[in-house]
Amino acid sequence: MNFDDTPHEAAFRAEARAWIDANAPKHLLPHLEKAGFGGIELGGLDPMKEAKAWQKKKYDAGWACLHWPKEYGGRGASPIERVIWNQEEGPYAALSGSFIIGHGMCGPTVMDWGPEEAKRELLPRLAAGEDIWCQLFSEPAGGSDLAGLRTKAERDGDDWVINGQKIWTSGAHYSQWGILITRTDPDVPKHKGLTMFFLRMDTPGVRIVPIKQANGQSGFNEVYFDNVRLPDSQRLGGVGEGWKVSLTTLMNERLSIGSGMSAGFPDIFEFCKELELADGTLAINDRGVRSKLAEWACRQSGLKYTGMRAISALSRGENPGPENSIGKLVAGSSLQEIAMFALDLQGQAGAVSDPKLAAMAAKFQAQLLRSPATRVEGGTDEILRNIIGERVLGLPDDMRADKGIAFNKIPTA
Amino acid sequence: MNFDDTPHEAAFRAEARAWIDANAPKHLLPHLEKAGFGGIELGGLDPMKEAKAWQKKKYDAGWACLHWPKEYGGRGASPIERVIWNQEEGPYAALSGSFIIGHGMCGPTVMDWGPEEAKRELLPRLAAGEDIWCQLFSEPAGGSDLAGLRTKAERDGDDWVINGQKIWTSGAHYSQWGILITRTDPDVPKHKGLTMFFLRMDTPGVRIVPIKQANGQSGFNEVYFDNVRLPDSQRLGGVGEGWKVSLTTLMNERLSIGSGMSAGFPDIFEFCKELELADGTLAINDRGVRSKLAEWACRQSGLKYTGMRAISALSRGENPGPENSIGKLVAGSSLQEIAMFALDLQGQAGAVSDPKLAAMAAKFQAQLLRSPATRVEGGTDEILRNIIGERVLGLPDDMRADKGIAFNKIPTA
Amino acid sequence: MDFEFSAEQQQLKEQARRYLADKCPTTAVRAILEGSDPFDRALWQGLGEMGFLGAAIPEEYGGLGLGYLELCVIAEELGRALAPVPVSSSIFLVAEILKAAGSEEQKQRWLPKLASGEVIGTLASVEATGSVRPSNVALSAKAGTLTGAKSPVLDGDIADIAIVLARHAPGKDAQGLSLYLVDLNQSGIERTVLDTIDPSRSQAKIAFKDAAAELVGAAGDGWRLYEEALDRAAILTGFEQIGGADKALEMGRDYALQRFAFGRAIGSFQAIKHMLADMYVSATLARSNGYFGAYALSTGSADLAEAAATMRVSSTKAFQHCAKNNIQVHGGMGFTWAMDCHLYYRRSNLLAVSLGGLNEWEDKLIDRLRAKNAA
Amino acid sequence: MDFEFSAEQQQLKEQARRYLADKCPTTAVRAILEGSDPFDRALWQGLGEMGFLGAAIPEEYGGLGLGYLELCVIAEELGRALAPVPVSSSIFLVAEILKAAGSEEQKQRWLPKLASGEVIGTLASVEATGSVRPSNVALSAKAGTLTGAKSPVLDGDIADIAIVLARHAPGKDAQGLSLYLVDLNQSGIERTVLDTIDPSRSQAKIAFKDAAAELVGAAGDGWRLYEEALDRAAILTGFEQIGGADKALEMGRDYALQRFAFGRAIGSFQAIKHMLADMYVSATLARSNGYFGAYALSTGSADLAEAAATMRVSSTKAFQHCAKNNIQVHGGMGFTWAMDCHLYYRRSNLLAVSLGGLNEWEDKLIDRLRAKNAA
Repeated sequence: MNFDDTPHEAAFRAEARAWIDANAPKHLLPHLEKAGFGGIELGGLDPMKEAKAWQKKKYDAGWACLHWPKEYGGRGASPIERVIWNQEEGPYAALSGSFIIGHGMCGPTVMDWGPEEAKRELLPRLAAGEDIWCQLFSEPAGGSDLAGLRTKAERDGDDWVINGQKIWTSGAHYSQWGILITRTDPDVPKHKGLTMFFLRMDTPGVRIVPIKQANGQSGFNEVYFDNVRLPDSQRLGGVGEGWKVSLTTLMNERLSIGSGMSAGFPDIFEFCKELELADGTLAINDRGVRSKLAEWACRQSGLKYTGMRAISALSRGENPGPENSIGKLVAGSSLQEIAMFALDLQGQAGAVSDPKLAAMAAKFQAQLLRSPATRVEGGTDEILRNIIGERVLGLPDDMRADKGIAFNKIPTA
Repeated sequence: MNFDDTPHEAAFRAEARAWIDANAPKHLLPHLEKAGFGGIELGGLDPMKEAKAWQKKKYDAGWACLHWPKEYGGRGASPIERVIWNQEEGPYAALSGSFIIGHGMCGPTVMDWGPEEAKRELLPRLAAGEDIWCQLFSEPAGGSDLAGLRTKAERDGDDWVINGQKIWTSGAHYSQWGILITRTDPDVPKHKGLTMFFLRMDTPGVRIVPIKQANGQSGFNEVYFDNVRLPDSQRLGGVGEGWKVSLTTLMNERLSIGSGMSAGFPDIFEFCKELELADGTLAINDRGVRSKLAEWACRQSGLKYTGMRAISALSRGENPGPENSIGKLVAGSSLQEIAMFALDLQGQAGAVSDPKLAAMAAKFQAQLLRSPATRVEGGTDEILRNIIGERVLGLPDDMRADKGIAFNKIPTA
Repeated sequence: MDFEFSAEQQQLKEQARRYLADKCPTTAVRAILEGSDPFDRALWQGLGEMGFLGAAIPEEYGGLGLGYLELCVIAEELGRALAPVPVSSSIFLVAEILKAAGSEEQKQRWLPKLASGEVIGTLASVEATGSVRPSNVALSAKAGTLTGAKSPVLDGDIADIAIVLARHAPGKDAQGLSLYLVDLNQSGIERTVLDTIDPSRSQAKIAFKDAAAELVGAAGDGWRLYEEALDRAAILTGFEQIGGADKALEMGRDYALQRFAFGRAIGSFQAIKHMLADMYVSATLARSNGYFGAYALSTGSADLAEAAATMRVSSTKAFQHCAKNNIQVHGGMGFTWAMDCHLYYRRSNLLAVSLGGLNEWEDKLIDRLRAKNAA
Repeated sequence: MDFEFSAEQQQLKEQARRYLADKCPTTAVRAILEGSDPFDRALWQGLGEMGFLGAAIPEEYGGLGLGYLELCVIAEELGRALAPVPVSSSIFLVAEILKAAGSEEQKQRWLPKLASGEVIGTLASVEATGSVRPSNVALSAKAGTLTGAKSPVLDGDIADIAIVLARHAPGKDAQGLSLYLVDLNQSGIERTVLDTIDPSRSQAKIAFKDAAAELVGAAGDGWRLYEEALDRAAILTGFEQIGGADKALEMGRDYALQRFAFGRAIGSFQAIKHMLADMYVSATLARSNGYFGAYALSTGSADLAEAAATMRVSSTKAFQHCAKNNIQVHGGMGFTWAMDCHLYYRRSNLLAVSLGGLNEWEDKLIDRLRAKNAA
């Protein structure tokens, strides 16, 4: 039970630290440390340009996509080395937000299922930050029920013709490539008729429409497919094997979502140390406030040390246990509770969302409006509880109304 | 929007009040006002004897089972008159705990479904408190799934032969009569093969075994049926109509359970006014305590005024809305939360359950150990949420694994 | 006992609902949220013409001369419709304060115009983050003028008059506070519109520089009048919150019936069903507490202060709970700008602080229960 | 980094689990709960013989000379088994205080007997309802004797020695408090067994009348030593709670798999499935916080006080949550005396107050986070 590196880990950490110290864009640090909801702001510099520059630098020095094989642009590093790198990269990692989906989900999927030629051509460009990838999975009719998707791909000679609509595609508007799951056979049960592809986002017939979110921002898109024609060589995995292929993506998504998420305690703690309550005492000295702070503090540290237990498992060469699945579930509701509580303590001023006027630069007001999405994206609270119940605790599946039924016979209203 | 009686209601109230003032067992009042969890204690007097005496007195004067027709021992009173009576009877109603099931559920069921002769003979005795009735419904294998019951009744000439086991039968050990639901046909779907009976509890082959509850008390029983023989004249409703008959009972049960339940606020409020916290302040002045008290106060008053809305509907001659279904759901978890919180405030002394030593005569310690049952008996929290979701909000049923399947083909493991 | 609104009051409620369904669909709320107009002028005018604004204002001052119960049912429908108009500021607060403490001249001058909607009023009390308390009211009143600033002031950008909580005597105590009526259309006033979490109700900072002002009520009575006004407004706003909570619950229920996943309506999943059941529970508790609030308000009961705090806590939690979980029931769709869920979420969180936060009202509730208990 | 117990520690844990499965099935817990014996003597003796009691006591004082991490894994298994023995009093508190502050003579005299189980110790601090604080410690120490009473004292009826928090100097402050070691088998002691919510761990009132006592640690250090002892005990007790929470979760999970209703295992209903998922979440958070507690305890980290409070709050809530909802998963069966659910429910609520209530530890946690933050 210790927090020390093994000698090998210590050597790796020292190497990473030295390289970062010598090469990182230190002039951006003050901005990166303030990064919160709603992307990064770099004092007028173009975040995408800075992100690509940092990624390319890392790539050139062998520090990009550490866990990928070298022939695809990675370093062939161990999982624990990747964790150490992340710890050392620290705030600079905030630059890489646009690459997470490509590096974390699309890349591994292409690596497992793509044709060798495409892998050798595309993966290094992805690792280097030259291309950005997106993941075309969710559909209006299939949110939690991903396999209920309806975008269809029909065979036409050596090609496939795609028609339909995707939604919640993060970064589609700045991506060069995407991976796409489609229905190729509606006459078989829903998980069996799916097929996966990869495609350039500027393929004719692809149309990208940003979604304005409830908080006014637009990080997601709708993507429409109107007779989009793809060669069969852009297929990932076999025809009808799309669900199996998508599990590679989703497994990698679950590994990244929620791990290391903050439950939001440090901000509310900071705020309560400053705010004076009605009776003139500081909020931090008020027992009503303290009781809530204590709960959030325990969730924050509980998530932190849960993450460390997972890292330790990696360090021992084991797979992390299922504990990490709790991250987003705990963090999502905590962030929302904290935002509401912080506004409450601010009284009528709590409604003001101007960062120049509101406490903590209106961080809590932004959090109030953003946190509902956290409880939904990448798996709703309810889906996560199902996953914990079924995969961790071994409870039986829900009863399925769609089990073994041809997709086009499943009730939809 | 007012709390005033109509002139007719006022006259009825005055009459009831005058009669109670002249006839109630006032010497028991100090004991009755302290009645809480675990039945009543009357300073050495026999509670059952006192209860029967009070009930007989009411019966003789026409104040028993007010809403029953006069020919069956009631008063033919309106629902609002019944409510007014209950308000006026006040603490004396605590004497009548043993009659609630008979008067509230068994009586109405027999009245709707029993043979006329039995009704004229048995119901007045029930109203007068001469007989006590119990309800033989729950079974080990069917808790929330009441219709999953297995106690079987087989036809033998003019008789029925009963074998099986009931559980959670409140008051079986002091009851003279019971109503019993059985399975008479296991080859049809579960709701269709049930038949209801009434029987004397001293019928040969009936064996009553008290259940020791988690809090050490025994208000409930297991009842075993070993070749118990009943004449067909003791059937309630048609063969195979038992589910329909039982709905009369359950509807009456739901009307009585939860309405007027206390969420437990007055006790914790009282306690917090006296208790000194670590920093020397009274608990009631502590904001952490206040925030919790405020929540419970709102639940308490919310339930109270929800009850008044229901009474108003009765007063207008309408059926109360579905609001009352929230009573037990809200009260059950509140009682448990309050008990835990009260122990917490007591610190290490919170574990002591001796009424002579513990704060508030160990009321919270008793509540801690009793409240888990409140969340289960007469419908678990989960069943109540299903009822609210389906019957109040109109949401679809859960998917049913047992729908349309012969009872003996339903999976049981 | 008749613990229910009368048939006439329910008819009025129906009438208000129909009127608002016609004149204030969510597209109208959205127009204010997204556009540059600070409020819906046509709706405001209509509400005045229909007599809804003046329901509880005596006929002699241009109102309908109905009572608080009528105003409660109207408030519920305004809340349900998220009406983007300054009713709470102008009617629940300013008209109420003038009714309670205004001079005969002030009433005659302003109440008819408030009732018709010709004049918009607002209450300006906040100067700092956190709860408003005597010690943090510094805006100073001297020789019939006010100097200082209030922020945020709900509807402060559109109001014609404000009642201002100001300090006429130096110090930090409540005795030094009075209420003043200020015509905001004068040169000593500067207003700055503020960004808020719910732009369907606009807010502003108002700076006063030697602005002419006249006393409302007696000097030194400001804090008491302010607190009493908050109690009445808590009940009326509570009905807005109940209306909003009910609508959010209905939206969630309707979506759960209509949206299919895994081959079945999502409302058949217990996770969703029970979430909606819990929303129903909190909405029902709030409504029942609200009925007692309405009763207390309409009868001037001694329990008014307790009823107000109970309802405030209960209805604030219920609306926040229902609005928040309505988004969750809707899943990703609930988080789009295009769906109306966020309108209710925004409003629920605005109303949760608009008369001071829950923590303040929890405190008041316990103080009041204790005072009653001691009495 | 290796934020996990070592293979050897996990073997020790397995060994303790097997031992307790054999010697302390729930029938043994029930025998104490229902019978007249105040604790399980045979088990106690066995734990001593196995070296479990003395795991963290140095070899020179008769222990195994392992460390806190070993004691943590043993504590977890004791909690899982609901062992009806005075480990927390005798080992987590008394042996720990003697290790930290006892004189060489006191250590030599008592630690070997505590390690073997020959002597049972307890800590006597409580005199009033509510939190223990310097101002409500009145039991007086004069000229080597104690006079006054402590109640409740966990294991006070069976203990041979007690460490008593007593006042050697008049007043209300912490400086007037010292710790004293008292042999309870002397004439100046009177004990009364108390009824409690969890009779599987007995408690007593102890009255002292001119009872001979010797100082532990320096005079005036009593309060500091007491608070430090509570911190260490909070981590060790926290492992008991984690063990209990895990077992309650497992019981609920197993029942949900095995019990059928409506033709399907009840664990396939989301209401039950999600309840169990939430139990898993709280148990996991508590375990992870517990690992940090174990790390801090074993390294004597500067974060020990923070880690102790974090774990106390987290593990108390987790065990209460899991034990409470385990009953709910079991439905009516969960409320029978015959099922074991109530044993865990009782113990969870006993442990929740046995070192002072959550409200006290929440306070400590925030104080400590703030101190660290300020440093």
